[in-house]
Amino acid sequence: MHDIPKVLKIAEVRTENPTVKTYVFKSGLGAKPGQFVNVWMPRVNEKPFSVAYCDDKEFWLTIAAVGPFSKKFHEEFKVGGKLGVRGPYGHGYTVLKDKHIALLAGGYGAAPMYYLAHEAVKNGCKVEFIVGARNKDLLLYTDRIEKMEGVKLHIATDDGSMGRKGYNTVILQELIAAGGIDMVMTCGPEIMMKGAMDICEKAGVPIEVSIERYMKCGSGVCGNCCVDGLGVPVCKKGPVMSGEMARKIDGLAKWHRDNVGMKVSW
Amino acid sequence: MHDIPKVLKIAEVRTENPTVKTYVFKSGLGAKPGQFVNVWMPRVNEKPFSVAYCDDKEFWLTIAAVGPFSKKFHEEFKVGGKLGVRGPYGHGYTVLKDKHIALLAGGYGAAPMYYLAHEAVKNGCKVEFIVGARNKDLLLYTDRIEKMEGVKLHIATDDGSMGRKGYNTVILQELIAAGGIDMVMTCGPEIMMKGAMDICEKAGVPIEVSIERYMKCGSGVCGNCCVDGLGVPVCKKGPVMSGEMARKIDGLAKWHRDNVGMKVSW
Amino acid sequence: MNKSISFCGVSFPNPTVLASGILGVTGDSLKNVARNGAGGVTSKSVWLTRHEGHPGPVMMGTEHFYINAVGLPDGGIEKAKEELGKYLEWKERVPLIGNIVAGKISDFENIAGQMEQIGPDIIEVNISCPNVEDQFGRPFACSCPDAGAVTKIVKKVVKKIPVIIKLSPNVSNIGEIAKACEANGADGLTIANTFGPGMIIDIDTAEPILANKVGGVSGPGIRPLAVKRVWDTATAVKIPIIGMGGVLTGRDVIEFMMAGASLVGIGSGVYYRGAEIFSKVNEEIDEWMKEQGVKELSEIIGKAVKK
Amino acid sequence: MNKSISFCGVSFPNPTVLASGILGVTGDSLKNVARNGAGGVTSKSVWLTRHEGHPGPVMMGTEHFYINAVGLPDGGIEKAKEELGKYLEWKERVPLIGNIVAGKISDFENIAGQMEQIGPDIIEVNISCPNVEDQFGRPFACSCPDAGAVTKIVKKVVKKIPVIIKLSPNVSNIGEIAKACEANGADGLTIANTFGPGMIIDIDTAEPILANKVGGVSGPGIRPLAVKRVWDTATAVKIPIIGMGGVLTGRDVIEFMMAGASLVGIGSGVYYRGAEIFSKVNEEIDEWMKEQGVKELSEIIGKAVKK
Ligand SMILES: Cc1cc2nc3c(=O)[nH]c(=O)nc-3n(C[C@H](O)[C@H](O)[C@H](O)COP(=O)(O)OP(=O)(O)OC[C@H]3O[C@@H](n4cnc5c(N)ncnc54)[C@H](O)[C@@H]3O)c2cc1C
Ligand SMILES: Cc1cc2nc3c(=O)[nH]c(=O)nc-3n(C[C@H](O)[C@H](O)[C@H](O)COP(=O)(O)OP(=O)(O)OC[C@H]3O[C@@H](n4cnc5c(N)ncnc54)[C@H](O)[C@@H]3O)c2cc1C
Ligand SMILES: Cc1cc2nc3c(=O)[nH]c(=O)nc-3n(C[C@H](O)[C@H](O)[C@H](O)COP(=O)(O)O)c2cc1C
Ligand SMILES: Cc1cc2nc3c(=O)[nH]c(=O)nc-3n(C[C@H](O)[C@H](O)[C@H](O)COP(=O)(O)O)c2cc1C
Ligand code: FES
Ligand code: FES
Repeated sequence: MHDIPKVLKIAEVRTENPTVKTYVFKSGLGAKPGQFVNVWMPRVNEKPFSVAYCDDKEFWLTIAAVGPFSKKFHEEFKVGGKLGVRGPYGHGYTVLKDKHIALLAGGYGAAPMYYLAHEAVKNGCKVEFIVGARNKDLLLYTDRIEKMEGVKLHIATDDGSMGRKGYNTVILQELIAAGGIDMVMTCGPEIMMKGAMDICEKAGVPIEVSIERYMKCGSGVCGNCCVDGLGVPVCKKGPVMSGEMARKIDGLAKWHRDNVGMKVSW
Repeated sequence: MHDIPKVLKIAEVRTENPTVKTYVFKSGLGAKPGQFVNVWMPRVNEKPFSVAYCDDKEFWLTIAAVGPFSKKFHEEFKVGGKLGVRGPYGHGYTVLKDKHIALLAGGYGAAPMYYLAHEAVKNGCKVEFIVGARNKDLLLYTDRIEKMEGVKLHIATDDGSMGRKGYNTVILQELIAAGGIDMVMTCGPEIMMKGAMDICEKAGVPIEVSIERYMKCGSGVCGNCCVDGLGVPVCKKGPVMSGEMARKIDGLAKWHRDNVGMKVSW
Repeated sequence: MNKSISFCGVSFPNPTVLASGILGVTGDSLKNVARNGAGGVTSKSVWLTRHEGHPGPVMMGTEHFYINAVGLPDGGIEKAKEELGKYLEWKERVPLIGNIVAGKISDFENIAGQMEQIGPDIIEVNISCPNVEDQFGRPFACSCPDAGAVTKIVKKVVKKIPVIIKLSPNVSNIGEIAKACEANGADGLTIANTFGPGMIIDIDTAEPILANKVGGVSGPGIRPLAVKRVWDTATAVKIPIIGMGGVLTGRDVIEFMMAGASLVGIGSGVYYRGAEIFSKVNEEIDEWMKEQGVKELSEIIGKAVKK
Repeated sequence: MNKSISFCGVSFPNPTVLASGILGVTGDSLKNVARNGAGGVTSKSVWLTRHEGHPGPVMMGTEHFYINAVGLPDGGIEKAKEELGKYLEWKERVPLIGNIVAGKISDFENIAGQMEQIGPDIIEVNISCPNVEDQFGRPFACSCPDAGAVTKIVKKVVKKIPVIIKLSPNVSNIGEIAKACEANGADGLTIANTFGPGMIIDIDTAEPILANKVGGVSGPGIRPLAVKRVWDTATAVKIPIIGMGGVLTGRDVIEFMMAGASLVGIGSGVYYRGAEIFSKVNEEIDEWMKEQGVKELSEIIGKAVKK
């Protein structure tokens, strides 16, 4: 019971694409794939980010510059920069043993999926890694994934500038149809994850999704991240949950809630 | 870290002699011989008492009626009476294995010594148990000690109404002189324990004594039980300590301190 | 064994109540807490219009205390209508306490009236948040005239349901403040809001950790302070009390009740034991009642005070 | 690396100070604490004449808080002469703070004069004990005129050594009280005494556990409240501060210093980590200084406040 931020120094900054950077911290965290941390920029704000990789000695955060906090983060934090981290929080993905799994990633979702792939392969799994983006320049982590043994990379872009043209869920559907996929894990835009849930339900394949909501405490207290229908805080009962559970969320892939709890469309 | 009193019911009251009673509680305590508890009489006061016996299912306190608290205790507490107990506190006696030991008890000191004898015998020790009192009626625990296997009871009374006439330290001296005593443990009036320390020092036999001072917190905070010379609180660094350590106490067997820290002669 | 408590004429199945500001952001989140065994639930403080909270970090805990400066974020009364309305339609519901807040004394009239229309079982008036002092000055709960004035204005508009006032523990005269509320018609009191404010500093950056620098302190470390506030209030007024501050166990609930509380709020306890704390605490109360042969839990209210 | 701190012109080898009322009943008990690594020691509050404390229980702890109502037992100034005198003769001693207390403002003149003659390095005036209210009413530290008057009277007699005033955290205007002391000549302030009072109730007997019913609360649960009191004082006055309240670790000491304390008291910490807490905390400070490259500990005083 202790979640005061621990101040850490940034050991390395990697530019992933024009709007996404990965920050490396030389410190153990003990996070499972799918868990997240709260990142504190002193005098600015605190926001949740998924763990993109983690072992005994280091962990990574992959941050997309989308608004005031994340843009300021990109601007201000260089190597040696000090920031606070607390967590890890929430439930992670199930790491199966010796199975054939498909990972479906959209946007910065590729980062936690990379960590999951890493752990799954260590556990003897065969991994189909499906990444999607609007175009080639926005693809994330594909270089790293390509090099992984036991992992097959599948790419889809909306404009066809790399890999298959169209939604990455189409690739998922084909892989499942081909047979042999034991389980699907996905992280990315809710509408994509909802599509994957529908595919998996029809095919009778289990799926785990990561449900993001506006978070403050990260520990099931403030209630800001409670999803409708279930009523539970996803910082604690999620973010990763089964497709079955996610299906009980009212407004899934339709609305979320802002910092004061007002409904906002996705 | 928790020393809020636990409220217990008195399961049995045994009259030991006209001024001493033993109270039995049906509850484990996990105390070692020589440790003590703070006993709370709601709306009255709280005072320290040694554990006279203790196992998984019960423990005993043997209480001499000497002043306001202890007299009220004798008057008010019958079977079923509720009082608070916190502890055990302090260091207990060393429980040796397969040795020949002598226990020297004066006054209510016979009670914790009884518990020590019990544990020592379980550990294969041979026990010489020397009890002293002003007269036969004030002897304590002798019936119980007599029945213990592996324990030899020696009695001394000031008036010779039972056992040897004179101080019980004389018996200790003879036993040590006869040879074979590995260690001595004592509990009782400080002057008696001081006598035993002198005997043991000369004979080169190790000894443990129990140093009682006016106690309040029982946990090394209030400072009321700090002994002169050493400066340490005996509720924590004692009450049981080696003769060597006790020898460094200024005023040993000469003075103690009252509830406001003023020196008082023994 | 009966754990139900009648408070201001409203029947609660057990004495545990979700404290305001914890989990209760939406109708469904309130249902979730009720499903976990709470005897009653309190909404997050509702403003008339949208109110932004503070930037983060807004709250955190250690094993000893919880500290927060959320800054009372809320979507306003229209959102409350939808969310609390949804909760009130639910058949299995337990009593709902609608908590309201305002920056000016006169603003309480409007928000109170609108909250009454939503139809909670009780209205709780928050005049004691220590985390919006920069914006609104010392809480009304720190002055007898202010506390009395807010009570009066709310009681003027709210006619059909009981009104309770949530006081601040950060005063030296909580009994006097309580009397001022009672004299102006309060039906009950909530004792109390968070302590302080307090502050935690990160020593590696030399920065206060909460974005608001200071925050209200709750959790197990302040429980003896809160129990004493309830005792002081219970000896000052006759109206019933919801006690809270650092409750983690069934024994803690009973302690507050013996100090004079009829119901007992749980807030930070959710951090320490999850939303499941309500069912756990109720089991612990059951055990104690069985062990001590207590048949009617309501009989222990104020038992230590009356002696 | 240098941990020494100059406070009111007195040099302390490190910033940790034994708080008043813990262990320091006799000269030898003060030596024992100094041997354990304290940078300074404070005597238990000394009265002019013998003063009985409350019956027991007088204090106890849980993992989250410590509560006490010892009732300031003391043998009086004659005993202090002997005991503190014995400590002062000791060659290896660290600075001694002689803490004094009185029931009436005018009584402080006599006790202060006699304490000065004993010759401690600093006199600390306790006007903030929450555990003798039944006997003496609200502590002087709760009113600006009273706090100022005590300061003035003590400063009138004590000419050779610094005088610091120990304030109560149980006020809403600690900055104002601090200013009243400063204006009347106080050389420093101790922030602060225990919180509350608070109360713990045994639910099996329905009895408050402390014989005095209520007691001052200290220990780790109230640390954020104490840090804020130090911060508020540091922003109100220029005289130096001994901060205290819930310190258990070296990091806690640094937190208080960054909030504005020059020295940091440890009281209940002795319950949690033994008298050895002083050496342990000092090792932890050393580690942090090494890690962060801090050479001169005094440089961090008020670092978070000044930003
Ligand atoms: C469990 C979880 C894991 C996340 N992992 C990552 C990650 O690995 N990489 C990454 O780039 N982003 C991640 N995010 C999203 C990240 O928190 C937001 O992008 C960031 O907070 C945006 O803040 P801003 O001020 O830059 O943008 P804003 O303009 O304030 O917001 C942009 C978007 O981010 C959302 N957002 C803002 N604040 C929060 C908040 N406190 N909690 C949740 N969502 C918020 C908004 O609703 C909006 O959709 C994650 C979010 C959650 C809940
Ligand atoms: C570690 C320890 C173990 C003890 N074990 C036993 C025991 O097993 N049986 C037993 O009968 N007594 C025991 N005592 C002594 C017992 O605590 C006192 O006899 C009792 O407190 C007397 O209180 P009173 O009000 O009846 O008498 P009072 O008239 O108040 O005092 C009588 C004597 O008891 C001493 N005393 C009073 N209060 C305390 C106190 N708080 N702490 C220490 N001494 C005190 C006085 O100094 C005086 O010498 C023990 C004391 C200590 C310190
Ligand atoms: C995170 C958090 C948010 C809170 N928000 C509110 C609020 O909106 N309105 C209110 O009246 N009290 C609020 N409080 C105070 C609690 O309702 C409660 O009075 C206090 O925390 C003491 O109880 P506890 O120790 O059980 O948490 C909040 C407390 C916390 C910890
Ligand atoms: C058992 C105990 C006795 C105390 N006695 C005194 C006292 O005699 N005089 C005084 O000024 N403060 C006294 N205090 C207050 C402490 O000196 C200190 O201000 C307070 O406990 C906060 O610090 P802590 O959390 O480190 O204990 C006492 C505190 C405790 C716990
Ligand atoms: S972020 Fe606070 S409950 Fe989930
Ligand atoms: S009884 Fe308090 S220090 Fe020993």
